Amino acid sequence: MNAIRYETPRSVAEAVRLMAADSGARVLAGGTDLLVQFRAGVRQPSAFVDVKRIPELMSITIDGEGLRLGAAVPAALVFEHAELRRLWPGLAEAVALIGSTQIQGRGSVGGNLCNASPAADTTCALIANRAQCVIAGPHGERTVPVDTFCVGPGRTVLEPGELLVAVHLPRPAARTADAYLRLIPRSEMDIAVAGAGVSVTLDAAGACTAARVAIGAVAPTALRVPEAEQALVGSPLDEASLQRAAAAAAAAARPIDDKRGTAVYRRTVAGVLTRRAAAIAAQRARPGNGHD
Amino acid sequence: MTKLHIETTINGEPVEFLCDAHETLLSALRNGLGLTGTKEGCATGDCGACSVLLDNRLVPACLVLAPEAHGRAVTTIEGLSRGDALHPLQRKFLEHAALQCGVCTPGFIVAAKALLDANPNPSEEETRYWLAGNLCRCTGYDKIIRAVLDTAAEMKGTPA
Amino acid sequence: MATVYLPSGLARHTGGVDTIEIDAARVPDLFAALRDRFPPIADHLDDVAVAIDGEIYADPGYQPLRADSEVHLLPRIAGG
Amino acid sequence: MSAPRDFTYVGTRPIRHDGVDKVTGRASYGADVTWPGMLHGFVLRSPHAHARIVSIDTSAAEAMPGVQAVITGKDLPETTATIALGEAAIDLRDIGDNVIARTKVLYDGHAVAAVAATTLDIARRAAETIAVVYDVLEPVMSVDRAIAADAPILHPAMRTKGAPAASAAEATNVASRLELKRGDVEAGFADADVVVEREFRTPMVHQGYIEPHACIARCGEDGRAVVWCTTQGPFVVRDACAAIAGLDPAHVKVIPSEIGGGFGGKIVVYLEPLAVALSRKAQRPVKMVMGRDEVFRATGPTSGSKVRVKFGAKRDGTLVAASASLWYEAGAYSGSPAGAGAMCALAAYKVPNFFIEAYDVVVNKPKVAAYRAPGSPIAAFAVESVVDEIARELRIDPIELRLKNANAEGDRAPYGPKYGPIGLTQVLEAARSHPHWRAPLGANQGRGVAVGFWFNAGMNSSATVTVNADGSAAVVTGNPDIGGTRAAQAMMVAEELGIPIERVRSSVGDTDSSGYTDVTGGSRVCYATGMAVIRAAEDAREQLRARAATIWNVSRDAVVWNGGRAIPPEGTENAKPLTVAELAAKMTHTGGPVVGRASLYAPMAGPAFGAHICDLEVDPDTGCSRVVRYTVFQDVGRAVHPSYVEGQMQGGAAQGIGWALNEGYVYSADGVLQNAGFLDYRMPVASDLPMIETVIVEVANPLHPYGVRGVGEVPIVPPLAAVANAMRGATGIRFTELPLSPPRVLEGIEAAAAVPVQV
Repeated sequence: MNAIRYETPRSVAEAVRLMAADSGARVLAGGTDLLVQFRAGVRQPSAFVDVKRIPELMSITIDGEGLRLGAAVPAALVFEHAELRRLWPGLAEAVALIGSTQIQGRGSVGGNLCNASPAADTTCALIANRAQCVIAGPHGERTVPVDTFCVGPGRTVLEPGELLVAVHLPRPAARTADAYLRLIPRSEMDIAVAGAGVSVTLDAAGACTAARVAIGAVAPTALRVPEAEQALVGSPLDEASLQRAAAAAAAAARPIDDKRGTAVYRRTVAGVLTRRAAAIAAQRARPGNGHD
Repeated sequence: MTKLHIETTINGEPVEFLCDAHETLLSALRNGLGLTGTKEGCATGDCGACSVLLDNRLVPACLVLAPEAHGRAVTTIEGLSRGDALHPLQRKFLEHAALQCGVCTPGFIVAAKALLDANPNPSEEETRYWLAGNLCRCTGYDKIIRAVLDTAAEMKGTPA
Repeated sequence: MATVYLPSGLARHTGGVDTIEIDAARVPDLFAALRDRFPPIADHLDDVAVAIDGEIYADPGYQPLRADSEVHLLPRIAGG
Repeated sequence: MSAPRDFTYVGTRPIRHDGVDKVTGRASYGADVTWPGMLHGFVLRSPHAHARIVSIDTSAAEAMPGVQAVITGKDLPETTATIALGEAAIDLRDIGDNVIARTKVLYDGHAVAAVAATTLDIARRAAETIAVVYDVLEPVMSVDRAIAADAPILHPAMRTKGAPAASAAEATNVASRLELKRGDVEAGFADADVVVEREFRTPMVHQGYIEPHACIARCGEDGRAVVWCTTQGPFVVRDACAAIAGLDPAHVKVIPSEIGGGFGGKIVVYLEPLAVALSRKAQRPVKMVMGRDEVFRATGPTSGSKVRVKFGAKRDGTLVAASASLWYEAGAYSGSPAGAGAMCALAAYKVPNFFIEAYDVVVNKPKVAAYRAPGSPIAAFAVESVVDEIARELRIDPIELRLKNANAEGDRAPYGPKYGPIGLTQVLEAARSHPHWRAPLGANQGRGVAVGFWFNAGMNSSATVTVNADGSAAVVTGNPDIGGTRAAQAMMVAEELGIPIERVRSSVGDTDSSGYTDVTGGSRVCYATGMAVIRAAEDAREQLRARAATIWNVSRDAVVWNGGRAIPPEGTENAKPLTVAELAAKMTHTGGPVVGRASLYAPMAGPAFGAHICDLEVDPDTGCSRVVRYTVFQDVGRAVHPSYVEGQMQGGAAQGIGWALNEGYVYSADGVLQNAGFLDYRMPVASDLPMIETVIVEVANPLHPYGVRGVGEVPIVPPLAAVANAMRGATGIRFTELPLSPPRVLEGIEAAAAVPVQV
C-alpha cells in the first residue's frame, strides 16, 4: 500500500485541483468523523487534504447579507462568536452540542454537514435558517440549499473533485429567531436520538408570519416539515398551534429502530422537541428579547 | 515509505520528528517522542484521556493528525508544572484526592487548565459540562469538580 | 463436636440431613468424616469454601476446629 | 479488640506521595513502556458469535515483510491445571481457550490468531490476510434461549454441577445450579398478609476502566519470560501465563505497571499468554495493547441476568417468607457469580423461611469476569425493588420496614454462619436521620432508598517493612495500587513505628520482590494486606526493641515502646529513650539490618453494608431522567484514609447509577456486539451527576487491629434499586428491566397513562 499523502492547500483552487486529481483524496477539516472512520477501516483515503489553511473555509463574516461561515471553522470558534450567537442562537446551540469540549475544538459545521449523519445536530439548525451551501469544484462554484445537500446516510450532492467552502445564512428579518433541541440519554456526549430546529418570524402583533421546521435522526437525512411550518404560520404560536406543529412533525418522521432508540420513541420525541423548540424560538422572537 | 518531517513546539520547546501522514498526534507524542503522560482510552474522541492543547485550544490528540502540528504549539500534561512547582490544578487534585487510578488525571488537568484560561470563575455546572468529555470510572467526578473549583478560587482570576 | 451445616443443594445426597455433629480437630478430618458418611458428596468438597464460627475460608486447608465450632459449607466467592 | 486507640495518622488525609507522578503524567501504565527491539502484536478476532473453526491458513501473514511470528490456538499447549480464581477452581483449559480459541469460537471478538511484526500497521494488515474457515452455528444470546429444550449446546461435555434441578437434561448450557433453603417457604407465604412477586432483567455491563489491557513480554533464549502488564493480580498473571503458554512458573516474572482501573476486570489474563508465546517464537519483546472495541468485545463484563423474587410480609411489615430464582449469564465458559448473588440476596434481612436457586448459564458472549461485588448488585436490584413494593403496599416508611427486618450481630446470615458485629442498623439509622431523607421533592421527582451487602475478601497477603539507617522506612507489598492503598499502607507503618508519614516509602513489588499476594480486589487490600503491613511493622518494631535492649544490656521485655521511642526500664544508668532514627543508626552494631516481615491468610470476615438515597427527576414527555441528589451511607469499620474511602463510595455509586440508567451491551440477533465503544456504551459523564454526598459509619471489624472492613465493593450494590425505587416515586411505575433508558421509561409512562394509575 503506498503511503497516504497529507496535503495543505492554501487556496480553494489548489484544494479543488488536489481533490479533482485524486478520487481517493478526502477533505480533512476537524477530522472528528473522518479519522474515526479511517481508524475503523470504514474509509481508506489516498490523501488527507487539510483545508484549515484556506482563509475562505476558516472565516466567519456577518454583514447586511447575513452570515458567511467557513466550512472548516471549529465549532468552538462558532459558539464563541458573540454576534453569531445573538443572531442565530439556535445554530449556536446546535454547534455547542456536537460532542465534547475537546471535539468542539476540532469538529466543524461543514464537516458535520458533509459527514451527512441523519442525526447531525447542525443540519436541522441550518435548514431552519434557510442556509445555502457554497460548493467549489472543477467546474467552478455553485450554491445549493442545505435542505438538498444531504441525500442519504453518509452521502451528499458533492461531485468528485468538489468541496464545501462555506454556508451562507440570510440575515434574520426583524422578530425572527431560531432554536435547536435534541434528545440524548445522557446530558452530554451522545449522538442525537432525535433533534428539531425551528425558526419563526412574528408580525408586530405577535402572530407567526413565517416558519421553518427541520427534524433530525428520524429519516435518512434531516427532514424539513412543511406541514409543521403551516401549522405555525398565521397562528399566535399558542399551545394549540405548537401542538399541531408537533403532531405534523411526528407524522412526517420516518424513524428506524437501532441501538440508540426505537422508531416509536423517535417519532414521539420528534414531536415533543418540535413543540419545545418552536416555543423557545417564539419567546426569543417576541419583543424585547434581542431579535426586534 | 517517505516520512513527513514535522517542526513544532511542545511545552514551549522546539521539537522535530518524522511521522507517517496518517499517524495521530497522540501516537507521535507517545511512541515517537516518549511523552506518555497523554493517554489513549478509546481512539475515537469519546473519553478525553488524550486531551492536549493545540495553539491553546483543547483538542483530542487521537483525532489530530501528527502533521497538523507543524508550525503550531502543543501543550501536554508534561508541560504544566513550572520547574519544581506543580501547577495549582496538580496540587489541588492531590489535596482533594481527586484521583484514584490516575489514568484519566492528565486529560482532566489539561482540560481544566483550558477551562480556567477561558473562564477563571466557572460555576459547578459550567465546570461539569466543560469536563463532560473526560470520562472517569473511579471517582464519580465529585472530588475532581471540587478540586477544579477550589483551584479557581485560589487563583481568583490570575491566568491558570 | 463441631456442628456442620450442609448446603441444602446436597440434601438429596445426604438423605435430607442438613446438619450433623462431627468430632474433628481440623478441616481435613472433618471432610474425611463427611466423605465416609456421604460418599456422593465427595467431589463437591473440592471447591467449597468453609465458614468456621463466622470466618469464611475460601481455601480451608488445615484450619483447626474448636470443640463447639459451627461449620458451614459455602460456594466460593469471587472478589471484584 | 483492644480499647479504642487514638491514632496519629489513621483517620487523617495525608497526600499520597505516589500522586505527584500521576498528576504530572510520569506514572507508567501498561502501554507506556517500550523495550529495545520490541515488536507489536495484533489479535485476529472472530466475527461470529458461535462457530467451529474448520481451518486457519496463516501462510500469507507469515510471508509478509516485517512479520516475525504468527500463532493460533495450536501454538499453546492444552493444559488441565486449575488455579484458584475467585468463584471456583477455574479450569485453566477454559481460560486458555478463552485467550485463543482452539476448536470453537464462542463469542464475537473471540481471539483466533495473533501476529507480531515490526510495526502495528504491518501486524494489523498481516492479521487481515489470515484465512479462517468457520462453520457458523446458531448463537445462544440469552438465558431464556440457553435453557430452552432445543437450544444449541455450547459445550457438549457440560453437565450441570452442584444441585441440578430434577429435570436437568444430559447435554446442557446450565453449568451449575445452587440452592439455599431455610424453614418452610410455603408455610411462610401462607402466613403472609401481603405477597409481592416480580421478574427482573439486567443487561450485560462492563467495568468500563479507562485504561485498555496492555502488556509487553520478553522470552529470552533461556526460556525465561518477563512480563510488564497492567493487572490487579501479578501472581495470577504469572501462574496463568506459565500454565497457558507452557512455561515453568519459576521462569516467569511479572512486573505490575500502574493500573488504570480494573474493578475486577483485570484479574483474568487475555493478552499476556499471547505476548509470551509470540515473543518466544520471535525471540524479541512483543507489546500488545487492546483497542477500546476489543476491551468491550473480548474481556470480562459481568452477567446479564433474569431474576424472579417473591416476598411475603405480615401487616406490621415483618418479612416472613422469600423465594428467588436467579439466572446469570456466564458468557462463553462457566463461572458467573450466580452463587454469590444467591448468598447476598437476603443478607440484609431476617427472613425465617426462604428458598433461593441460582443458575450459572453459558451463552455466546464474552466470559464474564468479576465486576465489583460480583453478583450482588443484580440480586439487590430485584430484592430491594420488591421490598420497596412491600413497603408501599403496607404504607410503611421504606427505611422503617428495612430497620424492622435488619440483620444484626448474632443473627444467622442466609448463607449460614452467624453475623459478628455488622453495621446495617447504624447505616439505616444514619440514612433516616439525614436531611436528605426528608428534604422536599420537586415536580416529576421521586426518592428511592436501597441497601447493599458484600462479604469482603481475605485471602493471601505479604508485606516487608525495611528500616533504613536514617530511621526512614520502606514497605513493599504485592498489591497494585488502584485506589490509594499505598498511602493507607504508609499511614499504618508510620502509626506502628511512630515515625513521620513523609519518611515512609510505600511501593508495589513484582513477583520476584514481594511475598506471594492474592489480587487487588474483593475489597481486601486495606483489610488483609493492611493486616500484613501492620504485623510487618510490629515485627520491625520488636526488632528495634531488641536492639535497644542490646544497647542498654537489659532484657527485651524490659524495654517499653511508646510514641516511636524505646524507653529504658527504671534506673538503667546512662540510658535515655532512643528514637527509631537513633536505633536505626546503630543497626550495624546491634545485629545488622532491621527488616520486618509478615504474611498471612486472612479469612473473609469483614462483611459490610451500605444504604443509598437517590432523588431522580424524570421528564414525562421524553422519559429522560437525571439524578438530582445522591447520598451514600456505608459501614467501613474504620476509615484509614477518609478521602479514599469517600472516593470508593462515590465511584461505586456512579458505576451503579450508570448500570441503572444507560449502560448495557446491545447484541444483534446473530450475536455481534453493536456498541463496542464509549459513544454508545453510555457511562455517566461529569454533567450527568450531582455531588455525591458520603456519610461514613464505623462499626469496628474485630478481626482487624484497627477495625478495618473492605470498602471498595459495597457501594456499587444499592444504586440499581435506589434509582429504580426513585423512578417508581417519580413516575408511579415499577420498572423491572435495566437500563431505565428514555425509550423504555417513556414507553412505560404512555402504557400506564392508558390504564388508571394505581397509587
